[in-house]
Amino acid sequence: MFVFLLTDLFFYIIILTLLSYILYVRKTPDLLETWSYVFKNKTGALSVLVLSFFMIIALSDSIHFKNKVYDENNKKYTYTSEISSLLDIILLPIHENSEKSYSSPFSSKLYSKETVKIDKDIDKRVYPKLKYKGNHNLYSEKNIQNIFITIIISFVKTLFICFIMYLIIFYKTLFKNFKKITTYFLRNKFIYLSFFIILLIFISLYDLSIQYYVLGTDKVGEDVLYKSIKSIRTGILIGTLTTIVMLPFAIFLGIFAGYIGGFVDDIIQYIYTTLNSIPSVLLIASAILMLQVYMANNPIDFENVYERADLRLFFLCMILGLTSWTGLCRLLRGESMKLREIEYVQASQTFGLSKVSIIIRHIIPNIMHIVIITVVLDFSALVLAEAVLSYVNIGVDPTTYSWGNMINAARLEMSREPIVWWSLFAAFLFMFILVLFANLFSDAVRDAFDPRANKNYE
Amino acid sequence: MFNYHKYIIIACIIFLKGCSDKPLNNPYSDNLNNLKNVYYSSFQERPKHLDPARSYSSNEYAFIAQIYEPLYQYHYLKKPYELIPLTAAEMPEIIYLDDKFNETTLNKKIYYTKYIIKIKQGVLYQDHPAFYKKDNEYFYHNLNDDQLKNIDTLKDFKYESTRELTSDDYIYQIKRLADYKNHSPISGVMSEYIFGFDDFKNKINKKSELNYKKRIKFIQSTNIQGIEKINKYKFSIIIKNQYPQFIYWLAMPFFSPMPWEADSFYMQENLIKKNITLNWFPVGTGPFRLIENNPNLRMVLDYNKNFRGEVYPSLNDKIIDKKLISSNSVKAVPFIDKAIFSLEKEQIPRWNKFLQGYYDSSGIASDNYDQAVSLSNSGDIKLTEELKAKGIHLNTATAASTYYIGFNMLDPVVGGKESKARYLRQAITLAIDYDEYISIFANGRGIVAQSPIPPGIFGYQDGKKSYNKTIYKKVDNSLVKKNIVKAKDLLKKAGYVNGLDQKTGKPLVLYFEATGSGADTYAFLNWLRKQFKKIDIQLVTRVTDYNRFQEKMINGTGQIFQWGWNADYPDPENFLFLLYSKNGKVKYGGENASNYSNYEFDKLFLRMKNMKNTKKRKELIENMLTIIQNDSPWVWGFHPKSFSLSHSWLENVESNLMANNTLKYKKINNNIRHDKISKWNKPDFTLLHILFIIFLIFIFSVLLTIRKKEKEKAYD
Amino acid sequence: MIKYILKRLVYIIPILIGVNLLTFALFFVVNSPDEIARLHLGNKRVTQEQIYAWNEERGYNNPLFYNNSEKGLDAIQKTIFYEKSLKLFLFDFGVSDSGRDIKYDIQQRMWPSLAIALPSLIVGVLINITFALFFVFFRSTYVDYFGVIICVALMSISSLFYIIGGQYLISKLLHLVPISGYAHGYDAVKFLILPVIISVIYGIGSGTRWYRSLFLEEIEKDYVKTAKSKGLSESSVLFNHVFKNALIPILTGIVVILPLLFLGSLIVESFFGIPGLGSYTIDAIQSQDFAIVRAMVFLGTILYIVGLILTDISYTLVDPRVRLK
Amino acid sequence: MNKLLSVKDLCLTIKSKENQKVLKNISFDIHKSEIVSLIGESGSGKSLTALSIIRLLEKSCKIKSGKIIFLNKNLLSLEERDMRDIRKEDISMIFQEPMRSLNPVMSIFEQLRESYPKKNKIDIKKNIISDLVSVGINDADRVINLYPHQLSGGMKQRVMIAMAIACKPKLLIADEPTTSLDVTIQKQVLDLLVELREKLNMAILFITHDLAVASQVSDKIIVLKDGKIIEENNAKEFFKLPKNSYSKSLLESSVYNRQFFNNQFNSENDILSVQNLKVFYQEKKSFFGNNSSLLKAVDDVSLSIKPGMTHAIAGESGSGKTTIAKAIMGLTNITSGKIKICDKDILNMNNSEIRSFRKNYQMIFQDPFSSLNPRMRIGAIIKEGLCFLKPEIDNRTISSILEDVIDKVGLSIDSLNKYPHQFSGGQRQRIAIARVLVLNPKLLICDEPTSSLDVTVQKQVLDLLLNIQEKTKISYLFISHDIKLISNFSDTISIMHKGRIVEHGITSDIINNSKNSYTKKLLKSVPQIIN
Repeated sequence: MFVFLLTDLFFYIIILTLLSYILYVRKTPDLLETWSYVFKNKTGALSVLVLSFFMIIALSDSIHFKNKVYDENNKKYTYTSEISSLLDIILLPIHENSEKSYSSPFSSKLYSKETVKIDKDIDKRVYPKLKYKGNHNLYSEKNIQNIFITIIISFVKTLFICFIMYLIIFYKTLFKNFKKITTYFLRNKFIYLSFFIILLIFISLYDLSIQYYVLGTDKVGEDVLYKSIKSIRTGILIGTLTTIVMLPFAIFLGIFAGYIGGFVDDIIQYIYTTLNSIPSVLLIASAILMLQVYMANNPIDFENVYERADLRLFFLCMILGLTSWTGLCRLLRGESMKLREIEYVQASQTFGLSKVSIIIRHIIPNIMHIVIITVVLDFSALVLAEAVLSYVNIGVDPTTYSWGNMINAARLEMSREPIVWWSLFAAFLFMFILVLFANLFSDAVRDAFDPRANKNYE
Repeated sequence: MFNYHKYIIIACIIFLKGCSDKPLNNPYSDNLNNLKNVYYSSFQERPKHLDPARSYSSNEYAFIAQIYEPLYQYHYLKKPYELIPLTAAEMPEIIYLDDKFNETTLNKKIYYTKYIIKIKQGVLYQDHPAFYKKDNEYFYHNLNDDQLKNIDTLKDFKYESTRELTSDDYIYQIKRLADYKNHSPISGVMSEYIFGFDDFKNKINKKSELNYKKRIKFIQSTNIQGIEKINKYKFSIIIKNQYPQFIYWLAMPFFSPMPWEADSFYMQENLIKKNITLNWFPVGTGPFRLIENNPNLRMVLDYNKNFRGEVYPSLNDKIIDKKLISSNSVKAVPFIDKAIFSLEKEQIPRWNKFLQGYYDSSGIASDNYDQAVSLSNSGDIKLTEELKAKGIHLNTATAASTYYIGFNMLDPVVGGKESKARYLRQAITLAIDYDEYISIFANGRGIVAQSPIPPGIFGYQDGKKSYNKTIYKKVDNSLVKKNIVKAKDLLKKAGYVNGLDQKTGKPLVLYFEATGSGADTYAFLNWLRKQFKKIDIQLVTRVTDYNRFQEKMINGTGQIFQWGWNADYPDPENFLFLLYSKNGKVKYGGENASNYSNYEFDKLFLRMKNMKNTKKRKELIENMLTIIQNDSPWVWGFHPKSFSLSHSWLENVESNLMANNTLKYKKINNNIRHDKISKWNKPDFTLLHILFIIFLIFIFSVLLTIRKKEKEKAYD
Repeated sequence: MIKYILKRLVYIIPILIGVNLLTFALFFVVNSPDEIARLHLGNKRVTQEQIYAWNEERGYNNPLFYNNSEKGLDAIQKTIFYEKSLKLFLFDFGVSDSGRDIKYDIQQRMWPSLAIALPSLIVGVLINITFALFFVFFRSTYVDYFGVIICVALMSISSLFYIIGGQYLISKLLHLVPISGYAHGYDAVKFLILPVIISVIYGIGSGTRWYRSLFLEEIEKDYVKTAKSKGLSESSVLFNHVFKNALIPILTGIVVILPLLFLGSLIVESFFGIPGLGSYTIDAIQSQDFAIVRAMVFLGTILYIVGLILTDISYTLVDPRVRLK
Repeated sequence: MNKLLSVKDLCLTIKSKENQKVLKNISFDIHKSEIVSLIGESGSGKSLTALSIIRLLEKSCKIKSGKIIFLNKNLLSLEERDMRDIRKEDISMIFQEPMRSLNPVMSIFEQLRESYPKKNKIDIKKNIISDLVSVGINDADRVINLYPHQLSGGMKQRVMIAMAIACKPKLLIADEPTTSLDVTIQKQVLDLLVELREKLNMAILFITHDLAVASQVSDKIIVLKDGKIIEENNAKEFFKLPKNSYSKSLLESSVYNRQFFNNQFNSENDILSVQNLKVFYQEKKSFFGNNSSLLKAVDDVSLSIKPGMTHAIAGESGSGKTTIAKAIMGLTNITSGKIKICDKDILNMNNSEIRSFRKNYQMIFQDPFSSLNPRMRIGAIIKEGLCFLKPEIDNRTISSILEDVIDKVGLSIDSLNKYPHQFSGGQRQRIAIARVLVLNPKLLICDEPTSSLDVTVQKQVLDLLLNIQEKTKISYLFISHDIKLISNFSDTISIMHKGRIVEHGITSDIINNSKNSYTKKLLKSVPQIIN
């Protein structure tokens, strides 16, 4: 039975808008041209690829079901309030059972010694073996071999998958003009190669983490890799949902202020100056507190932990959105002021078009590039912000998987000796990859859309 | 090019000169060598109040217990804990009175108890401007602006003076407890006990309009019926009927002396503006005085030169006619001249600084534990090799406190007297594996609780012959927890089969109230959900901030919650009253957060309360425990063990969890400290060198390209 | 000029009022005074009368906006809004919920914050400019290309990693500086080194990129060609012409945040245990000390606006084209 | 006469345009103190040639082959530092846009000073002042302390020249030095250049698209067309009879001659009549509304147009021409005055009336690049007005209308669903015309419709306008700074200066014998081709 969490719905909306935008772009040549800049730029293309992989994961993690249990005496299945996502089901072999406590990456033993009774009254302190995974001694030949073999196998798998895809794409022209296809491949070998590599990484990670804890386990013995993968959704949601919240404010207020001007302009300026001048952390903090009161006062609305966490995440996005629309608003105001004077707008004024229709027909299409640039830029900033907020305890719900929470926990682990570095590392790695490629992407986009950006890399 | 070379080479030389071997990471402004006889430690959150009438938390006691001296103190070395006189000359003389205030005996009905307390003579307060008199006028008691001109903290007052401690000061303090303006947390409790405390409270509360001077006069002039000044060094307290534990209260900082001068000094408006208040600058008779109070950075205690001196106790001390005689009287405390406590909010720095030797002692956060100590099966604890090598000592003690998961007995599902709910509770009690909890979250720093009463307290169930029958069973005389199967059929009895309610067929969902602070919250809640999953119960955790949580407790809207209790004094009464129905949180706003009420239990409680620690009392307690263990309104959690590590140069470290005023016993061996610190903290410059080389490469690359550009031609 | 500044100062007032109302709403809608009282009286043995006393002491027992029990001006003045919000306009921050005088605390804690923020700003800007010039010098070569990518990489790391990593490496492994702590006077230096370094490194990525783009923008301009046609050398064109122009946005960019430096940085301060306004704010948030948070919000707002005004003024100073009316 | 500079088979490619050659075997000579004009339309590679002489090309431009011999040195094979000395002493350059080519944040003194050899401050100052005076800046000692933005366009260009001649160069490269200036200023600058040439006997490489200007100054003419030299000839002969066909067409199109006149003034009543129109601007009120000086953009202007006539408004930039147009179109608020179109006062119409009436008068804008929305298809752009002002028409007729209008302006049908950026400037202007033609208005206001176009294109556009007028008796209000053009294009004319009309009447009268002094000055300064 499907469950739709609030954020899920919004995330679907985002995906849909994304797709429709792509279709729109495909229809309009000039946009297509500008976007083609993004893909011409190697880093741009790569980042699009990686981000879409992340997106897919996030999406598969946003499709939720209720779990079933069998009820003997009523002889039928009933649904528990436990919720799991498509991703959980895919990754079931990785996370279904968890160890007692810490264990380091690829290790076969727990990280801390325990006392075991050898017999009646002799006991010894040893590193106990892991229950479920990594049942090899890491440093033995056998194990290295095993890892190697696993990777080889997944390499083959990847090849196979790619071949299938290839068949699907080119089944028409498969044998006719083989030459053409090969040349086509050679022309964009970079992108296809990187696609292959990414796929390989994913698959081999999956295969490995069935046998090992690739990134170790955390305090309660949960697979850190799984945690970090689950966190992707949170990160991406915060990055995207927030913009969804902020865009309407920014766009409409910005345009009205800029295009209509006068008194409206003064008011809107007043509003965003006021909002701007409050330190955002304080604003967010107090808003989160308010949220907690709300939840405390009517607990019935939040049947299970997921919905609670989800709602909190949602509100966090709302709040971030409400505090972050001012910057874009200011930009758009300036731009639409410029557009107001530009000649094609005046031309359509001479046709006596109403303000609204001018805004829709002329202004909005011509400020969209700014919107896109800002949205892409903000994305990475927001992902980073989440971590910091969680540090101040005003971030996402402590029960949500998020890199912020992982880092927060890792603060203690860092002071252990020998230190537990892997959760921090995992959080770092995933966050870094996502944000890095988001940034690279935003660069590419800016170069493509911003006339003033310098396109002359090497 | 050569001129560049010259500069670079010079730079290199200067740079390399800069490297040396003396420690650079000393976190104090003072130089290492003159850390003579100074004790270094840290505090995690800044104390809110240093007013003895008000402060009621261990992190505040850490300071004021060194400064203020109540009448009695706990013997530093003796276990079980035992009270000895501090400023009192001897243990109090106790007289039982009947309703006519005539002396009577124990076997008759007792209405009142009278404590006659005699204090030492010649005890002096620390030097303080409040005491300074100029031609019989208190010089600083009505400050004008030019007196205050360049006064920023207490040190800036030029003149100081002292005076002798008298019984008035104690009486005055007890009155302060009654004054609501001081927000004393125990004024409520005291009005139950001290005779006439309540009337005084009402009197003083009516006088809210008086300005502070008049107020002080008023307080001095009006008396509490039950309290009588006999002479300068002697006074008596009358408490309603009988309350043997009262003596413990007298050992708490609430009952330290407070000179009225201090009050009238600190009450001055223009001082309050400068944050100079009694709440921040204590005035005491103790071995130390607070000379720097910057709760944002550090607190500095300095030796109080007016301190009368005290001898270091030893185990073969005996109390001869109620006076403590120490075996050898040379060891005059305090040994250290100065103690510096630095604010340290974050885990990581605190632990690392301790390892680097910049803190003399440290509690262990559970996460440093693997590094610190290793647990052998027999439960006794040893230091790991590397710490032994550093010469670090470990001392452990079980705190007189307990952590538990409580069920709200008013809740329709888990609460109530009927058996259905009771079975459910028992099942949960079985399911939650506190051994695992301790090993994961407290890393073994604790022992699983059988009952509310922790070890070291009279009536503790050591698990040898008396133990919790509902949870444990004896298998060849070692305790074994009953297994999950048992729990499941308890659930069946309660009417739930694998997590589904038999009547409705709905899954059973329980709610846990958590306070979402700290990095561990997530891990803990996750663990807890697993525990409930074992018996197919779904647990919904509601995370809120602390005062939401409080609110829920008070309205009784919570269902399951985790809480803890630190003993005020080492007596079973102080734990069992947590389940006494008259302390119900919802009804009476007391401390019985699970709102448990059981007639039998209450009856026994009232009888047990006023008894001495006799065989009889033991039995009563046993019965009470069996009742609650059967009803199990709590999941009996664990009693935390407190570990503290201390460096080899710190001497006389004993763990005594009741005594707060232990700073005076500590002793520092400075030479060892100095050597070790400089050994442990040799700076390492390799990184800097590497960076420097990279920097050079940059420079050269630029220079080269400049030359290249100069030679450029136009052709492609 | 003066006239303009005065006008701007007048312009502050409506904004401050707005901010004031907003924060007031936020804070007194969220928690009722009783809860605050309970929080601050500690968690053992809190009775209702104590709560009442506490509220009375801090004037939280008054009604929010209008006091029916009083008459005349008191009806307005004996309200939480008047006591807690309007008084801010007179810089009367009042007493914190834990009973300390806020104004005094702010005065005390301002300077440590500044002691980190200012050096990190200055050093940061210098370093960024150097790197930016370096990349511009190698513009449209691979040095530049990879330089930019490295910048992006640096930008993509959360500040928390920098701090934790920095502490671990520099203080724990290399023993070069104290892990945390603070001292007044010159002793502060050794405590400030690490935080400053970290905040500088954190800034490098974005800063360098920004400055680089500024420089490149200027280099495209025509006057550069003119200067070259005069036969000036690359470097003198870069420094005498491009630099002068690029400096305008850089300077004004600095000026705008200059006042905000007093507020300090939340994370760094609380990690390094520096008693600045940053950690003050964090503590206030975590202990829900609304009095302090209100005060900080107000302060932040004022400083922000002052920053804006300073920016305008600085424009007139560095850019001959701009004249204020 | 001996050679100063000779360019030999210069070939140059641009990376961005997949390495196609943009200069193909350019070779020409410049002799001492000779003025050579490099003529060509935009994109013909004039500037590139110039820049490659002084070696200030963009990084993306690569010189493939060829030599540039200057005083028997090959500039192209010099090292950068030596080339710098050449720039310091022998070759200097002035650019098209004086506003942008001066450093905004440095005072005139600081900027000039750099182009002098290092001496002590005082006598540098002396030199500078003297040089400034010599380029016709009389209050030099005041000017040197000013910043560029405080100078007028002409002044700036003078400063640029002073900067260029500071080192007494042997060769001065002037890249469109007068294009952005008003005619009167242009004249002065040209004269100045010629004069300087005499004084310093330096050679000048003069780059322009305006034949007339070239004919004023140059000894030799070189015509460039997409990177090739198609004619090199001395000035006199060139203007007499150009050898090459392209240069011929250039010549013709630059002297625009109207095919026919229909000067019969029909006594119908005016299609447009403007009576004492006043448009004053207040500077933007700030939040608190401070009073500020008001700027009289249009001050008491009256004019009238008969049907089928073309009335022109001529004047220098900032004389308020465009403001009138905007006032009529209702794009700006009018302070006072009457505007009647077909005897209907459009100022006191209510919205709905004006909406239905708008189709009668329309406007073409100056810049075809900003007057079409880049995000809309041509079809949509043209349709916009139609759908809005004539909602009654159904789609089929609309599409047919579109097709014949697009054909009328001489574009192919398929261009209807292309996007603006796929067209050249001329084509865009045609589209702009089409956009208004579909409404077949009675009055069309053309605001500098051709000033941003190359001469040949300009010609085509004007022709188009004319034969439209022929077919549909439409009347134009034609606004331009180019009096030469107007004189041949309009029936009646009004000369504007500082927001007022200084003179108006029948074009031929005004051109041939004007009374007004300003008009005279204006006419005099218009460069004519001497032949």
